[in-house]
Amino acid sequence: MNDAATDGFDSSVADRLAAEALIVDVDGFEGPLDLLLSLGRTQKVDLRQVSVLQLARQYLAFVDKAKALRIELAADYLVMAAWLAFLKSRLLLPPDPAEDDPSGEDLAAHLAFQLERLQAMRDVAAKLMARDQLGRDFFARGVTQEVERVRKVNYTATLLDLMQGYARIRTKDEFRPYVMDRDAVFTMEQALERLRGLIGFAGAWTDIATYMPDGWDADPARWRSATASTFAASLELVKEGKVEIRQSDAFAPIELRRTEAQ
Amino acid sequence: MTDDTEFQSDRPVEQGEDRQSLFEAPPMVEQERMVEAILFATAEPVTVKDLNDRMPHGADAAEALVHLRKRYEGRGVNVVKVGDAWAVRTAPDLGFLMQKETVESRKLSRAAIETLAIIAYHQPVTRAEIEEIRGVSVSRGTVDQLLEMEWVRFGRRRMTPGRPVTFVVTQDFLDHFGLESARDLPGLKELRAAGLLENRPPPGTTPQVGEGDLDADEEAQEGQSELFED
Amino acid sequence: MTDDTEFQSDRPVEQGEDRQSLFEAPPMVEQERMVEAILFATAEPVTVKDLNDRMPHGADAAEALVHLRKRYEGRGVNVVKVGDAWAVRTAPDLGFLMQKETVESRKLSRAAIETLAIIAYHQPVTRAEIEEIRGVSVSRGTVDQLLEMEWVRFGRRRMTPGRPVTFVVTQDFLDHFGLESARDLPGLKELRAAGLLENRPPPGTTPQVGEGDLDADEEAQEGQSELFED
Repeated sequence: MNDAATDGFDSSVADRLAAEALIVDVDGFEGPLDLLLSLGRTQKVDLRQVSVLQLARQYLAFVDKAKALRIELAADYLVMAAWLAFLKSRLLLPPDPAEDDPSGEDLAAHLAFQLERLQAMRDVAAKLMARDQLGRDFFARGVTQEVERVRKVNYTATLLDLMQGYARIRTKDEFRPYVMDRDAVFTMEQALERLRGLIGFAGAWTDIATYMPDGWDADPARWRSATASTFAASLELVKEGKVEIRQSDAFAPIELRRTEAQ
Repeated sequence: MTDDTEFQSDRPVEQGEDRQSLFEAPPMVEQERMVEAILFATAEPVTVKDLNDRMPHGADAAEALVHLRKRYEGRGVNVVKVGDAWAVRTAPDLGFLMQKETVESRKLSRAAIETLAIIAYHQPVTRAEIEEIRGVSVSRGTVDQLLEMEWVRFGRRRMTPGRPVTFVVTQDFLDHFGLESARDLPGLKELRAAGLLENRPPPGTTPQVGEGDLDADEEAQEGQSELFED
Repeated sequence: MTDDTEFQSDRPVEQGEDRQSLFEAPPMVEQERMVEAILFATAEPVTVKDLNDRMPHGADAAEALVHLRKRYEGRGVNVVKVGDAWAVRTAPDLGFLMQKETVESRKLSRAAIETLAIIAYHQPVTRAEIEEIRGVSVSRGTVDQLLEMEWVRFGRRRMTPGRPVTFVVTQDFLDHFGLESARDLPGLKELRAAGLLENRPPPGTTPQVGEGDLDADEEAQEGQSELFED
């Protein structure tokens, strides 16, 4: 593709050069340096040996022609023209030993260097584009496999943690006989189980107290535990969307009913 | 084409030879390279017909595939048949390389450790029994976590009313803690000998209330707070 | 880890051995398979570091790559170096088989191609330097296009007045043109020998010559060395 591009460019430059006697196509050049390079190439010599003086004359003639044809020249073409006119005079006149400015030869050498460098860059650009290219001459893997990111939480515990944990529990037991003292606790799981069984019947608003387990009202501690767990369980059911809950006022009875299917 | 030349024997021999060499299939090793490149660069699996269509005239993709497949045997990628087409795929045993694991280490919560310890020391044990021993209700999440870590699994159901499930520790658990069996867990005596069973609780735990029943309330509170934690 | 065990010779031998075997790298032939699988799984070049990160502890991807590269020499796909990363690519001589896979690349303007070449050969290079070499101002769009294609990126700022940004070529650029490093750019040596990569300021420019020149020299050196780093 680039070969074609550069070739196309070359041929179009050749075309332009051929037609130049009549048409000054300034737009066809990428600036004064490009124009100078084209002019330099018509000298058909190595750019190192290019005659900058001749080049300056060619350029100035070109600019004069453009002016005669009333072609608007961009400012940088005119700047270059002025500089080349200056360079020309420097090259033609003997150097003034009193002056500290760079000699015409130095300036000319630098211009030649610039031209050679630009040409060199164009040559390597063509070489680069002529290389085998990915997706055109050689190819990458057609089907790729993404690396899957797996986030893993690794919980750690040492045997010491385990033993200390167990010791902690058993130490509590050291101080009292191993008894079932948990019978004063009505767990939320128990309350939830109980509520789930009964809630189907609660079509109308019913006081939460009616769901308390039987026989737990004798002991205040048990009653307290049962109240707390039943309340927590009913909240859980509200969260699940199974029941609605309301309380008209602080300390007023808490009522619930099952959510009607919609 | 080769058939043609055979039949038209009246043609000059040189021409026939010319045409033959013109259409001669590339050497098999070249064909193998071609199949290799096509399978590599194509997104979809490629059928033998497609391969032959894309390769120079006279090539035998099926044969090249046989060679290529053999060449990739035991390699990091293999030539595999997908339906009636062929593709290059990662060797199954190297799938783990396609995963990037980020591992986060977290300390197991106190509730989980205690629950785990109880299961280890008392297995098989029901949830109610765990709660009995810990003195607080065990949240669903705690047991789920231990199950998920595969340190605990369900044991046989207890033959008591309600047929509750029991929990036991797993081989993974034993491996993690470097135990031959749960029986190797140090007993109470050894815990005491190791200074782990002092009558003072380790720092940071609930202060011990001397007499039994008094701490029931506290326990209940602890249970509650745990109930609302997760 | 193994170092540890070597130094702490007072440890029981069995333990040291245990730990070593625990972290022993897989055999080189296995490592080669792993590198093969990883490189085949992705279209992007993978760095040696990434390879080592993904392979088991103790693996030496760099060595495995040497073997793998040799194994794929002359095959339909090759193991190629791209900057400091590695990739598998089809052999360039088989491009003709891949018409189907060919992606119509965006046509670059002449200005873009020249600008790209200047960046590649002169990197790190400022916009002003590109303009100085081309003799015209570089349009924003040209550089933007190259940045967008991810063939060039911003390099370090130049330590000269105004601290201008510099441009350098990317790994994608190397990958696209099949270059191991910027050192392998075609004709680079000749250009350097001819002095055409020097940053030669126009004679008699500017009163700030002294400092400016020194800086420029340093920069040029830095640029060169960067080109040679890889």
